[in-house]
Amino acid sequence: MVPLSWYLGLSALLFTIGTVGVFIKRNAITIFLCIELMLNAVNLTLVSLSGFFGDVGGQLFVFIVMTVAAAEAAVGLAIIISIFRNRESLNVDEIDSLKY
Amino acid sequence: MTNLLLEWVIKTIVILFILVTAVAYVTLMERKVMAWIQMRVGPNRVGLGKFRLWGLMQPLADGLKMIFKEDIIPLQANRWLYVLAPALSLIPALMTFIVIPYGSHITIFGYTIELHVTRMNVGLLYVLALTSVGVYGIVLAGWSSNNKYSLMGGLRSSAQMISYELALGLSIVSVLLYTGTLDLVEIVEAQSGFHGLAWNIFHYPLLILVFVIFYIASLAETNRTPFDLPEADSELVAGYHTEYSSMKFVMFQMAEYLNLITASSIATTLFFGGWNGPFVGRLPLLGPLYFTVKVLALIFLAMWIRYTVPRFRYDQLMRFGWKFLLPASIVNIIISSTVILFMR
Amino acid sequence: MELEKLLFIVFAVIAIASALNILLQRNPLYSALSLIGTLLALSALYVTVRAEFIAAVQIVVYAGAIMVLFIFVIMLLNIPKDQPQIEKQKALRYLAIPFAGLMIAEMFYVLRWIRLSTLPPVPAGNAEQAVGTTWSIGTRLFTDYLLPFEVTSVLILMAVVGAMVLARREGD
Amino acid sequence: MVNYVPVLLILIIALGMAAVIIILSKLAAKSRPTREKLMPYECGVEPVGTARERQSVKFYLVAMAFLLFDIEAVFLVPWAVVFRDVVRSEAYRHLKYVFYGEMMVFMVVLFVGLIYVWRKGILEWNK
Repeated sequence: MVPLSWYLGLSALLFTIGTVGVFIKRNAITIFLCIELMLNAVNLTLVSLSGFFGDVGGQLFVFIVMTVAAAEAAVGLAIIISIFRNRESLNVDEIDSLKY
Repeated sequence: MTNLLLEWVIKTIVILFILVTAVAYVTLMERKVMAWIQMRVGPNRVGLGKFRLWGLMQPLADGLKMIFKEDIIPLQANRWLYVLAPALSLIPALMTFIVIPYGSHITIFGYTIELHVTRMNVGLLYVLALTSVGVYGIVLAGWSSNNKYSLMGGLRSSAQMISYELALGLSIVSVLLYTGTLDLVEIVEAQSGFHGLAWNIFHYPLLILVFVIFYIASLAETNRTPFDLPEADSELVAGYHTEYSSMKFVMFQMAEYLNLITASSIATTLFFGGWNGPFVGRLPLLGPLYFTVKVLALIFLAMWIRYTVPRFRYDQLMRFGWKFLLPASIVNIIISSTVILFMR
Repeated sequence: MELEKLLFIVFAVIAIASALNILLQRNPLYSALSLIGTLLALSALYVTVRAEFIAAVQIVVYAGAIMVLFIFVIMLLNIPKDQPQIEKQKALRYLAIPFAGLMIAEMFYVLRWIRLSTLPPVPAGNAEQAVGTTWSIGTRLFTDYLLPFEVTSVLILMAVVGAMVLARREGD
Repeated sequence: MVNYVPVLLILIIALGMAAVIIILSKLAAKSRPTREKLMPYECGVEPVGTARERQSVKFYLVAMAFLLFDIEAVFLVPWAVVFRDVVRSEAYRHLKYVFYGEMMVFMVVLFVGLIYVWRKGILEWNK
């Protein structure tokens, strides 16, 4: 059998890749994709723990997380569309009107 | 374990072989049915040497012709995605069939063979998942060709597919209320009562409406007339596969016909008892026969509709899907669950 | 039983490779497609811990709906490629590598303490009601987790209204 | 989870099939590219402008509405699967109206969403 620690390690690696992506990418949509990747990494932790402990609660949690991710994607992409319309750019370095 | 693996490999390869052959002959059937409806003869020349065989060799000739066609990749196209897209629409179409049961089980030399490749606790969701992944092939084909018609066709087609996927999914939910399982093998086995005629559609009359919704939605999913907007040849040349030629074009066509066959098989499984029929308990070999006949009947129905009904306009299509089919399938769920709650 | 480990490694490698590809690609469309690769690999991994239902939902919802939305936006807006970023503090890059190595080493050190290595046995006789099947999800979700479930519907409703307001222009 | 191995099998075989088909057409057919053949097809005339133009945001709105109802469908599936068992079993008997009612509430809330989308004219394409 594959030990639990392998799943957790993979999940940590994916989460790290997602985090690095959020930092090094300049395109709002790619950053968004990296956030989805981080969510998925956490989902992997929840699902594998739920499987190994024999409790379905973690999987229900993942189910809810997916719904939230869907809602987040809908609103986030709408924001991206409206930003792109106004500024013709998705470079997060240029979208800094709120910066003091 | 090794035995089981061998059984799976053999079953998978046999299934794929049957599917590819079936696709070839469904195209012939389509041309024959079209000719018949339009009072023509249809393809009847291609045979073996002197024997004409009613045009039965036509698909083979078509296939050979397509192989030797020039394979064009437009200069401005996105090469990788352009090559990937037809594979992305063909592969999910091929993969659905492993959960569909086409018979109970037969015994050869003391070795019992179940007549389905595998069974899953989430069988129907697996089918839905593959259907939803099938959109990518079309979107990417449209985008990567770098052609206006392709892009328009791809976008329209994917919007249409996702719209009707909803009606499809929700109509399946109404069936689930009665079957109580997602496992297709169990769904079929539950319908084997009354001399193999306890089909869901006879057993639960409300499912007739559900079947109509399901069938319309699956016609739209498979992009067939009256829902062939993506390829509306009078407006969009050929839609998302305008730029495709040779075997890549064939892959899209294969995917389309495979989806038709899959949709018909799912409809058979959910509503018409799958492989069930009279005497199937005594002669298990009748199972695959009944299954094939039912699937062919549904495919024939789709062809009949294709050559009878004109194409929708795009706004009509979206209105029909969202404002009629979707609310209708939700209402169906509500009625079905209420019936189950109070009547049992 | 080594077959299971081999499968895990194959899917893990696919997941990590496509996750890295998200970062390496400049074109957001390719990044999105790589994310789909990760999602599919993760779904296969869910199956290996017997979360069949979640694995299917992962494909239906994530790969089949959320990512379609992403790809639609990328195609509709025709988003330009990422520009290479301007390096502000170059020295930090060389500092980052040892730190990252340290963190990874620490993580693997911690993971060594987790001893759980087998899935609990499937209860004999009712495999259909084991953890991870549709039945187990259905019975728990609509009883113990009723509140999150109902709140979800309100959340989705709000998301629809919000997205509609943001994405539509007046008179559109 | 042995039942899922055939998925992997058929995936590999289907991938192989797709690869063989693509390679076969590369090998069998002659390739004589000309400038006209490699141009985007626009009914025989020189292509005008580029295909990479911005498209209507309506497609996004439809995809978003789809996302909403896809989630609804996915929540309905486990509910529908256990519904009959819950209604019939003795253990869950006291729960059966709750079980029915909660999904009705869920569907009503999402139906409000559909009505909103409908009223806002997202589903109209002929304007």
